[in-house]
Amino acid sequence: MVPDGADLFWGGFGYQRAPIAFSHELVRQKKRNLTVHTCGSEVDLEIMAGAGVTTRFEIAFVAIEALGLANNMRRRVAEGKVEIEDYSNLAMAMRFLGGALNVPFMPIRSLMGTDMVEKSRYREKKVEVMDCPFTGEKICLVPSLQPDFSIVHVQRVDQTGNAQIDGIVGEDLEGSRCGKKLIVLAEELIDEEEIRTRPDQTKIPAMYVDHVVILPYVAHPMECHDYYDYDLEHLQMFHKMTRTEEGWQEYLENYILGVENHYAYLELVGWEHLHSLRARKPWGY
Amino acid sequence: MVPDGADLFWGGFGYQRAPIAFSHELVRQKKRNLTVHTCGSEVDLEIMAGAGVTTRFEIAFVAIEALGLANNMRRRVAEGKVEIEDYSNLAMAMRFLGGALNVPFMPIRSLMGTDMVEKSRYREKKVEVMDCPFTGEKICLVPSLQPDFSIVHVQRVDQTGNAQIDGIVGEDLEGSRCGKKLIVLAEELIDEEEIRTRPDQTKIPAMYVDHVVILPYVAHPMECHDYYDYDLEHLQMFHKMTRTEEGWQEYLENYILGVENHYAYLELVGWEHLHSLRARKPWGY
Amino acid sequence: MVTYSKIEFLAACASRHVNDRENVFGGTGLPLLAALLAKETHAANANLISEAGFIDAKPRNVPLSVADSRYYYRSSAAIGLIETLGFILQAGRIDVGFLGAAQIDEYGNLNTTYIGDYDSPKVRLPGSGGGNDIASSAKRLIIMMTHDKRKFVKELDHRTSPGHLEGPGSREKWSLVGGGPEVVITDMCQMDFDPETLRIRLASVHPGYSVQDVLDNVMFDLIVPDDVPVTEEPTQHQIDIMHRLDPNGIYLSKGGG
Amino acid sequence: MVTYSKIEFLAACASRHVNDRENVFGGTGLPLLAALLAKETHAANANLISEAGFIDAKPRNVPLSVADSRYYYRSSAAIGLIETLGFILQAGRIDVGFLGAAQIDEYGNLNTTYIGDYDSPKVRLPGSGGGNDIASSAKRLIIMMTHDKRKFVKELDHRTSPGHLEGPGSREKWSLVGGGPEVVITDMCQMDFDPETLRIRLASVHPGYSVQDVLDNVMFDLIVPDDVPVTEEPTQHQIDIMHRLDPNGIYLSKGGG
Repeated sequence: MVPDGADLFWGGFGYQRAPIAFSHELVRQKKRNLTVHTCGSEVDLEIMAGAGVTTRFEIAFVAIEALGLANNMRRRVAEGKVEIEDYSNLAMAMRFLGGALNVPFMPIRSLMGTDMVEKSRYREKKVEVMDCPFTGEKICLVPSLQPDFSIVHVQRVDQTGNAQIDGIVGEDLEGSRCGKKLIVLAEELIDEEEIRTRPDQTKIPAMYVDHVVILPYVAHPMECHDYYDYDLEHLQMFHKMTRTEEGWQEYLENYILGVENHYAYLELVGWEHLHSLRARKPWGY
Repeated sequence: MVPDGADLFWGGFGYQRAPIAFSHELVRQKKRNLTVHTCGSEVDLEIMAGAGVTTRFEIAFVAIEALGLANNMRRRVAEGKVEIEDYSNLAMAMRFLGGALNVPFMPIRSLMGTDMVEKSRYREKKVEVMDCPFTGEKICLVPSLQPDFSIVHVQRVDQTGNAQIDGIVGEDLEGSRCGKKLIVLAEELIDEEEIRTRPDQTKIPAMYVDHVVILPYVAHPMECHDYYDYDLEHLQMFHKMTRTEEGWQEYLENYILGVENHYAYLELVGWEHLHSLRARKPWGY
Repeated sequence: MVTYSKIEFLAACASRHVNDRENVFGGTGLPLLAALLAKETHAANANLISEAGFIDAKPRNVPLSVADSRYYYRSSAAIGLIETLGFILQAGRIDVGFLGAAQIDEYGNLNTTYIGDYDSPKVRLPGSGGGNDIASSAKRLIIMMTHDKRKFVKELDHRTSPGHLEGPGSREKWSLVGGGPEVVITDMCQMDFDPETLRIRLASVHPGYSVQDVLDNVMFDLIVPDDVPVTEEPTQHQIDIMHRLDPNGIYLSKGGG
Repeated sequence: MVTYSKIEFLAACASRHVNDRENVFGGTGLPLLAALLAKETHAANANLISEAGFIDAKPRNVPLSVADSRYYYRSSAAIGLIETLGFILQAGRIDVGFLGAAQIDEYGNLNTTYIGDYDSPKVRLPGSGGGNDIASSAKRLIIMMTHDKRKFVKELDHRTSPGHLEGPGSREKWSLVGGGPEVVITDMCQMDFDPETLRIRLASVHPGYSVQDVLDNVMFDLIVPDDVPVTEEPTQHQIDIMHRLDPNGIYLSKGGG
C-alpha cells in the first residue's frame, strides 16, 4: 500500500503505542527510500533505519530513552545511508498541527539562536525566522507537513474507522489529521454502537481514516496503555544486539525477515510471555 | 474579582455551556467597560451588551440562532454604545489557540478577499495578510489573544481545579489556556480521586485554574450537556422581551438586578421547572 | 397534487444539492432540515457535521443551535471548533456548506454583518460566525435567501464572506481552499453561476413565479439563459419525512427562509 | 557517616533545585529520580510533568520513557505534546526543566545531536527531543552531565539547545521565553552562571574533588570565586527514599549521569 519513496507521519511517542508491527511489515515488503516524520520514536525507527527502509527522517529524537542510544541510527548516519533533518519535539508537533490545519507554517518560540535554525540537510528552507508584524518580536516559522500517509496505532476502532485512544495522545491527534491517507492500526475492533454512545471519546473520526488494520500487540516490545506493558527483557535484548551490525542482522533475520507475518512474530515471542505483559487495572500497564 | 476595563475570554458555544450566571453577576456588580472575546455567544452577550457591562466585543457571531437576531446588541450598536471587532469563528478559535501557545499570531486561510480584512473598529492591526515564505501563497495572520481572564463553564471540577467537560468542547480548551487568569464555573464538585482514576478525561488541568465556582444551572436558560436542556419557554420570553428597550429593562430588573444572587434567580425561575429540564440518558439533553 | 408550504418547498429543493457520502455542514434552520431530509432520502451516508464539533450526526430531534446537545447522541465524534473549522473545513474536507445572507452581489459575495455604513451601521446582523470560513473553504457553497430586491444588490454594504469575489481568478489570488458558491436558492428561483464570468445566472424558477418576477427583484444584471425550467416540486414522501423530522414544527411552521 | 553511590549523590544534589509548588519537567533517568525525591522530601506539591502529556504525575514505579504508562495512573491529566510543550512550556508555565548533554560551552549552550562535523558526523546522538524547547522556554534550566574534559568545550560541534547564547542580551534578541541555564551539576561539582557575563562559574565541588580537578576537566576558562564550598551530601533519609522509589535499581544501579 505504501509505495517506495513515500513520506509518512509516524505515530506513537516514546515507548507508547509505537506501530512496531507496521515497521516490520515495511521491512518484509522491502520498501525503500521512505521518509519518516515523527517527534520521538525509538525501536521502530531503529528497525526502519537499520533495514534500509527509511533513508530520510525529520525527527526530534531517536534513542531508547532510559536504555541508551539508538545504535542502528548511529551506524547508518555515520555510513551516510541515513539523513536526519533535525527539529525539536514542539517544532515537529506544530508542523503536524499546521499540516492538519492546512496552513503552510506554524509559529514557535523554540529553535532560535541555535544550529537548529542554521543547519539543514536537504530542505531548501528548514525554518524561517521573521519579525512579528504585530509585536515586532522574532518568531520562528516551521513548515507544515502533509505526508503521503499517516500511520497511527490506537487501542480501539469500529468497523467504519472511528478510533479511541486511552492515556496520552502524544502528537497523534495532529498526526492522524495531517497525512493525505491515514492507516489506523488497532488492538481491538469494537462495535459502532459503542462509539456512538460516547462520541466525545472518539479521538479520530472515521472520516479521516482510509485503512484499518486490527492486530494484537502491534507495539511489542513497546507498550500500549490499558492493553500491555513494554517487554523489558526483549527491549534490552534488542538494544544489546543492535550494538553491532552482526547482532542487528541476526535480530532482523530472526524476528522480522524470518517470520511470515505479525502472528508468526507473536508466536516466536511466545503467547504465554505476551500474556504476562497484559496491563493490570487500574494502572494501565 | 474582574476589574472595570478588563478583557475576557468568554466560554461556551451557541446554546452550550454558556456562563450566564457569571454575566448576571457582572451586571449586579455594575462592572463597566469590559471587552469580551468569544466565537459565538448569545444570551450572555445580549445581557452584557444590554446592561452596559461590555462595550467592546471581538466576536464572530451574535444572535439567538434559530430564534432570531440579537436585539440588545443591535440597539447598542446603533446607539454607538458597543463596538464590535468582527472576525470569523475559525479566526477567533485560532486567536485563542495562539494565545494559549504564547505565540503572537496564527495563520488562517479565511477572511481574505473580504471586508473582514479591510475594515476594523479600534484595533490598529486587525489582521495581516502576508506572502508565505515557504509556498508563496497568500496567508492571513490573526493576532493571538491573552485576555486578563478566561471564563469557562464546565460540568465537573475537583477541589484543586481539575475540570471535566462532557460533549463538545467548542473553543474552550484553547480559551481556558489563553487567559492570564482562569475562572472555572462548574455544575458539580467531584473528588480528586475521581479525576486521578481517569486522567485522560481531564479537559482543564488544575495548574491553569485560578478560581473555581460551584453552582447549579450556570447556563440557564441555555443548556449544559448531560446536566440540563435549554429552557425554550424562557428563551423565547427573553428574545421577545428584548425586542424593545422597555421589555429588556423589565427582564433586567426582574431576573438579574432584582435578585440577590444566582440561587435567588433559580428560585424565581422555579426549582420544579428547572428539574423538568434535567437531561435524560443517554441523550444528554 | 402535492400541497406544500414555502419552507417545505425550499428544504426539498436544497436537499437535492446534497449527494450521498458527502461531508456537509448542517448548521441550523432550513439547511439542517435539508441535510436531514437528504439523509432520509437519496443521501443516507451523507456525513452531517456541525461546526461546534459534532461529526456524523444523526439527531433524533432537530437542533436549535449548532452546539445543541441534540446533535450529540449517536454522532460518531463530538470535539470542537479547531477540529471542524480547521482540520476538516480548512483542510478542504467539506463538500457542501450552506449559508444564508442579508445581501448578495452578482458574484455571490455575501453580507451577514451590517446594513448601512460600516462606521455608523443602521442594523447589526449576526456577523460571520463560521460563514466566512465556510465560504472560503467548502468545495461547494449553497446559499439560501428570501427573495427581496434589497437583498440582491449591486454593491454590498459589507462583504462578510467571499463568493467569487471580483470574478475569474480572484479566489485563486487569495489561495482560497474552496470552490465558491454553486447555487443560490430563494423563494422565487434557483440561480447558479456562469462558468465564464462567475456571475449569477438564473437556473430555474419556482412554480408560480416568472422570469420577470425574478428580474424585478434583483438590483444587478442577472444572466438569463434561453431556457429556464421550472423548479422541481417536493414529493409527498419528502413532505412526510420533514414532518416526521420536525413533528413540533420548530422549523416547518416558521415564516421565512 | 552516610554512604552513597555517585548516582545517589547526584540525584540528591539535583533534587535540592526543585522547590515546592513548582512546575517541573521530569523526563526520565536522574532528573526524574531527583524530581520524585524532591516530592518525597521538601517539595511535596511540586507538579511533575512529562512532555508526552502527563500532568501532576505521581508514578508508583519509575518510568523508563516520558510516555511510559507508569506516569498515567494518579496523574491529574494525560493529554499530549501540544499541551505540555505548547500551552504549558512555551507559555512560560514551567519553573524548572532538566537537561543532559554531550557537550556544553561556557555560556551553557548544549549539544545533544552530533559529535564531529555536521556534514559528516562521527556520532549521531539522540537529538533535541524536547530539549531545545525546554532550554528556550523553562524559567530555570538545570543541566546534568558526567564530567569529562571533552564535554566542557570552547566550541560546540553543534548547538542544539540555547544556554545564554553569546552572553548578555542574546536570549532577549530572540525573545526566548525562559531564563536560561541556572545550574550545571556534574559528578565533580556544581556550577552556576556569573550574573554579569552569563558565563559558567564554579559554585561548589563535591566531596573528594578539588577546584583543580574541575579546572583540569574543562576546556574553557571557568570562573572560580574566592570561596568555593563543598557540595552538601545526601542524607540517609534521602537515600532510603530513593531506594523505595527505585526498588529494582533501574536507575540507581546505572553507571553514569
